[in-house]
Amino acid sequence: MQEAMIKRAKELLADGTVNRVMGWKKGEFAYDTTPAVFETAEEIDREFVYNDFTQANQSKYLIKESRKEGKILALLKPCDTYSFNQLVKEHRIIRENVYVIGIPGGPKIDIEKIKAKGITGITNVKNEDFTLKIETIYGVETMPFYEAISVKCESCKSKKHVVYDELIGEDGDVLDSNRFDMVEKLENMTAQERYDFWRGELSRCIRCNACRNVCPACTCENCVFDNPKSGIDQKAAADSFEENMFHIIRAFHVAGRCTDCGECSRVCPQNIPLHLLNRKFIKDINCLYGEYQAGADTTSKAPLTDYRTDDCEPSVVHERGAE
Amino acid sequence: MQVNENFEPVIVAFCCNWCSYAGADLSGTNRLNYPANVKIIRVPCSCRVNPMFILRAFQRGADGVIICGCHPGDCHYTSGNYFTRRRITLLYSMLDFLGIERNRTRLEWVSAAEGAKFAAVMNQFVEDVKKLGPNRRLEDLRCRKQ
Amino acid sequence: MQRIGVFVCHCGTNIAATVDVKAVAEALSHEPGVVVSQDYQYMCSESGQELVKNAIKEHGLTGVVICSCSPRMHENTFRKAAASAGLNPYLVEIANIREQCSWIHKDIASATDKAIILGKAAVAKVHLNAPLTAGESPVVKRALVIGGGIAGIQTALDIAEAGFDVDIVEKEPTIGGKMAQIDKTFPTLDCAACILTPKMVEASQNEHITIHSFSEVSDVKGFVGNFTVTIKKKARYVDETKCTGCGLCTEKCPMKKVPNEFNMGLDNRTAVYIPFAQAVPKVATIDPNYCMMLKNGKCGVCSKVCSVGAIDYKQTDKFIEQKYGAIVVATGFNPIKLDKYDEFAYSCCPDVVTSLELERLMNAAGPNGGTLLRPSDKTHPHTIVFVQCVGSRCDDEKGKPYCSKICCMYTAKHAMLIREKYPDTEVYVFYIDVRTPGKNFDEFYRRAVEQYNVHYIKGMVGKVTPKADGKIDVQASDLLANEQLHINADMVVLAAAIEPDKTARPLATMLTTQMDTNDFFTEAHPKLRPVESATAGIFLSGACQGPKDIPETVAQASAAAAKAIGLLCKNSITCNPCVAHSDELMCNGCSACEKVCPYGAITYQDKEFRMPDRSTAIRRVASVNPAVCQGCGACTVACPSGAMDLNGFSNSQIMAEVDAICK
Amino acid sequence: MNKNEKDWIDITSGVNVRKCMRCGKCSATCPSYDEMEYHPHQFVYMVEKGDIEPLLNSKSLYKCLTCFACVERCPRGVEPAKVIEAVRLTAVRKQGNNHLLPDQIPDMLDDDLPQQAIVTAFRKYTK
Repeated sequence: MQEAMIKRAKELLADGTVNRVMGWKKGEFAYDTTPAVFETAEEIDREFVYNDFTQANQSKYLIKESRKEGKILALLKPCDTYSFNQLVKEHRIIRENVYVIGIPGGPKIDIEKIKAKGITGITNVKNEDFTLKIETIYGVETMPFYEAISVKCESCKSKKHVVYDELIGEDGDVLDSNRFDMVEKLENMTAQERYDFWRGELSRCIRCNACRNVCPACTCENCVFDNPKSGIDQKAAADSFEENMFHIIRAFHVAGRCTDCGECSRVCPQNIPLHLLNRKFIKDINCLYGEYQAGADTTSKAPLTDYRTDDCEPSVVHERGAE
Repeated sequence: MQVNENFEPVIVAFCCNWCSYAGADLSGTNRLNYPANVKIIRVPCSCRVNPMFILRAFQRGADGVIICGCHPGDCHYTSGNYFTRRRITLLYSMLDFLGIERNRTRLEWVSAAEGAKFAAVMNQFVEDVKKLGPNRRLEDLRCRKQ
Repeated sequence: MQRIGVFVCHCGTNIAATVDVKAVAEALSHEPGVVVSQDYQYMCSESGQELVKNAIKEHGLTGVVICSCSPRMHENTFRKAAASAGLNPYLVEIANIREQCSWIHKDIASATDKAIILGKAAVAKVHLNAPLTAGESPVVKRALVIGGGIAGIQTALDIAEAGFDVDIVEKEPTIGGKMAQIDKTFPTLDCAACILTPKMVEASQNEHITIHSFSEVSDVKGFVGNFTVTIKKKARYVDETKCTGCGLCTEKCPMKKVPNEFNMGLDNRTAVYIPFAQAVPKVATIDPNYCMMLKNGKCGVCSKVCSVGAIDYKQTDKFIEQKYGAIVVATGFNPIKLDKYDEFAYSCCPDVVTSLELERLMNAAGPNGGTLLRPSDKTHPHTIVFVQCVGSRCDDEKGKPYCSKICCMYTAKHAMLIREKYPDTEVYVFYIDVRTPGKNFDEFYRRAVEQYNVHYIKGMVGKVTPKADGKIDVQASDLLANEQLHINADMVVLAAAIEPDKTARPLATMLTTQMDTNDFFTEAHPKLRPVESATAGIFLSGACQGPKDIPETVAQASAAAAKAIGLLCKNSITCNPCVAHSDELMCNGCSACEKVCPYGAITYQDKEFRMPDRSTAIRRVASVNPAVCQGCGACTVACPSGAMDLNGFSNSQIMAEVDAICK
Repeated sequence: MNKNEKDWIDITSGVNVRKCMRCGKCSATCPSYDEMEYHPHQFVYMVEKGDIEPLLNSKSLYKCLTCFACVERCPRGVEPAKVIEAVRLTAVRKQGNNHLLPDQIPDMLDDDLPQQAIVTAFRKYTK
């Protein structure tokens, strides 16, 4: 797959369709991959990588890249195409300046899940018929592939590319995912249990802003939390309120726009399941206002900028589930 | 939980200028009592109420926040309260999801002619919040009153 | 540094009786930035305003807080006072310590505490107030009157008289409304048609008036001075410009069994029809529910007999769009349906009629040519019973809670006319109260009793039972004699409650005006602004605002016209400066604000910006048209970056209020 | 005027007699009107005034068929039949605890007697 991508990328560079390629770059170790922009075929040959660890959503980088001179090639996994579309819809990405190739997606694996098995000194990981051969400085270890699947891929919502100029590999379908199971489980707890759960999670927040910075929906020129004039600016979460405040407002600001790409939870150094907050909004929107998938298209009205005269009253949220 | 008989909650009420604020005025004109805990902030339309304001109120020591607007279909700005309804429904649902007590938040439609309803709503809301006691789950310790 | 003045009003004892105003002034004097804090008997009085003005000049105030009644009462008064003393009027804030404090609380200590907190919130807000300058927006010199009854006609005539163009939109094929159906008017007993039809003709001939009959308002956009209204001209299948109103088609139409709504269904009309002889415009209309040509393409008689070729079976609904500066609502009323009152046997007995039906039965142009006959067997009735308050003054589900106001008088009129014309007929009126507050009204009612010997009986009718012999048994109580009566009547006339026309509710939604629970339009102030709605530029005329008789309706119609003329006279009106504005440096150009704006006030443009790293970037940013924005603030919440804010109700101002209240 | 009795009737009937606007439709519709000394509207009015003694002593109490025509027709939702029933209850209770006893019932039973009548008999009929 990686070879096919490199081949096509070089062709497009050569025929002048694009002047840059957005992809992933090798890091020090095989599991260490970073989104990167390549300008020459040589760079691509040297550093381009696409493997089980290339999880990062590339869409957000295209906001800036699509505003530069010339066209850029973007290689988008199915989940990335939703984010891409959403950003096109919000006039953040200039569609004409991006050549999109849809590429097959995950499931990707998460190095943290391997490390969690107590495996250290990892130098390389190979997937051999859904068994991971983990090369370490101490020798080779193995573990089943499925045990290392990243959280965001575990509940994959779609294998379908919602936007592309061409495809490498096959297009898939929207999946029936189990992504709302955990939200539902929380909804069925008592208020005190929910409160305790979230205190336990959110109290670990160190306000590193990684969730915000990686989020393809958080693309404000100036975030309200960085703006002294907003009245809610804060650099560090000083107490429990600010931990809550930051995550409530952040989730609210992306409500109806979040494509559920799962990047927020992936990058959280404290492993806070932030995607549950976003999924709660998505679930509410789906049940109260009709199924809506942000990024599925570029024309539909977003749920929070739309209404129906017979929408439910807020009391419904107080009447359902556990107190 | 220990119930403090003398607990006087701080209630912030956001009222839209055209219906609910006028409804509040009418309940005053008709001398319909409701507790002094309720302090009203006038906004042009219920859709002006930013979730940030609600959280800010809880942060600074409010024990309950209520938003009042024109009845759906009667908005002075045609559609403002429809947006309010969606936004506030989702926000309240999120607060509930985080385990914040349900009865601390409310949205009510009160027209300019419903002075009696305004007073009744406020009486009920204050009573509900009193039962819950002080806001502890969404407070900012630095702002806690002595 | 801010220099803020606080002025606490006693409002006589309205505030001072439950709020310790001195303590409020004292407490607020210690708030940051407050340099003067005073209390006064009546702050809104000339001398109270003088006090404020002097303080502004003397202390060089940069902000003023008035603790007084609702800003809905006197915000403008104090803004004007501030402006006259050289302070920007938008640097004034009102703390509502009367309607929202002294009037609702009894305990002086807690009311005073609350008043102080409300004052503090206002001080905190005024710290952040910015001087605002109101823009201007032009006024379209044309008015729209919705409804072509006597209210709408009078309003249109008065506006036209002042030299402004005015359009009447009437949903029926002719203007005239309910008054056209009425036979005589109280308390003078002059003929309704004789006084109405000249006005109808005048309206049709006035060069400033355009009548859109058989039309409805389908959409309203815009705001005071600049409404854009879409009018749906329903297909009448007759070319209005060609039809001469000769009536030949109505004579020849073979479909003659259509219930005639003008005569309350008491006789029939043809499928192509002119509602009545004096209709304006006098143009035929084809009823598509009955016309055989339109239903199954077989007939076409009217088209053949029409000498001017006015019949057009292919006509469709047309939509016209027009701009107006002012809109007057005159949608009128209807009697309620009486089906649910089984005790009065209205649905099962043809000789039990409503008062409006009686008008038609007695009218010379009515089904019996003016002779009062029983609808069932066309015989002369010898005993007629009138029942008052049918569906009026009722508890929740049983009917309307209000008094319909006109029934007492028209019943006296009916009783009198019947006794005058048919002295052999006994007339009984069962009443709960006889309400006659109006010039010459009580005299009129007394004449019915004293001169015409109408039997007024205090008590309600309990049951009306049609009997096999065609008579009607009316069982009622006579509360004064304390006995139950049985009257062997020939006819029963029910004074049905009146209710607003059904089209009023959707119209109110389009106009963004408010209605009460009975669907009557709510006036801006029940005493001081009775003909204006709370929405600027929308005025109320006639029974759409509450039950009214003809003279009252005409008076209100002229008053509404005067208000509309006052608006149309202006070349421009001052806009509300409390509008949204976007901070371009923060705007993402995401279009969220544009999507929630009900006025389409937000547009986007690509602008070049110098970025912090000295590069330039072209960014899409929102800008708000202040003349179009009405200041609802929907955009400010839709905007995730906080680039959009609202003058006068900014994020920081509201949060300052929140902080002050929660402190 | 006996204030306690009036309050008692207000409570047991659940009727707000002040809602009456004196239209007399209850009496106009009453099938037992001619049998009564005091008519439905008078019951409402006299209870409102607290003039209850004459009602307690009047046979009119037992002429009300509880047909509820007055309740159905009253435009103000006053429910005169409930007022009459409350006055009747007051009268019954004043008669002391001399109601029928359960063991007296079997002798009186016949097959046509509805169950409800038996139950009602416990509180309505005295020895």
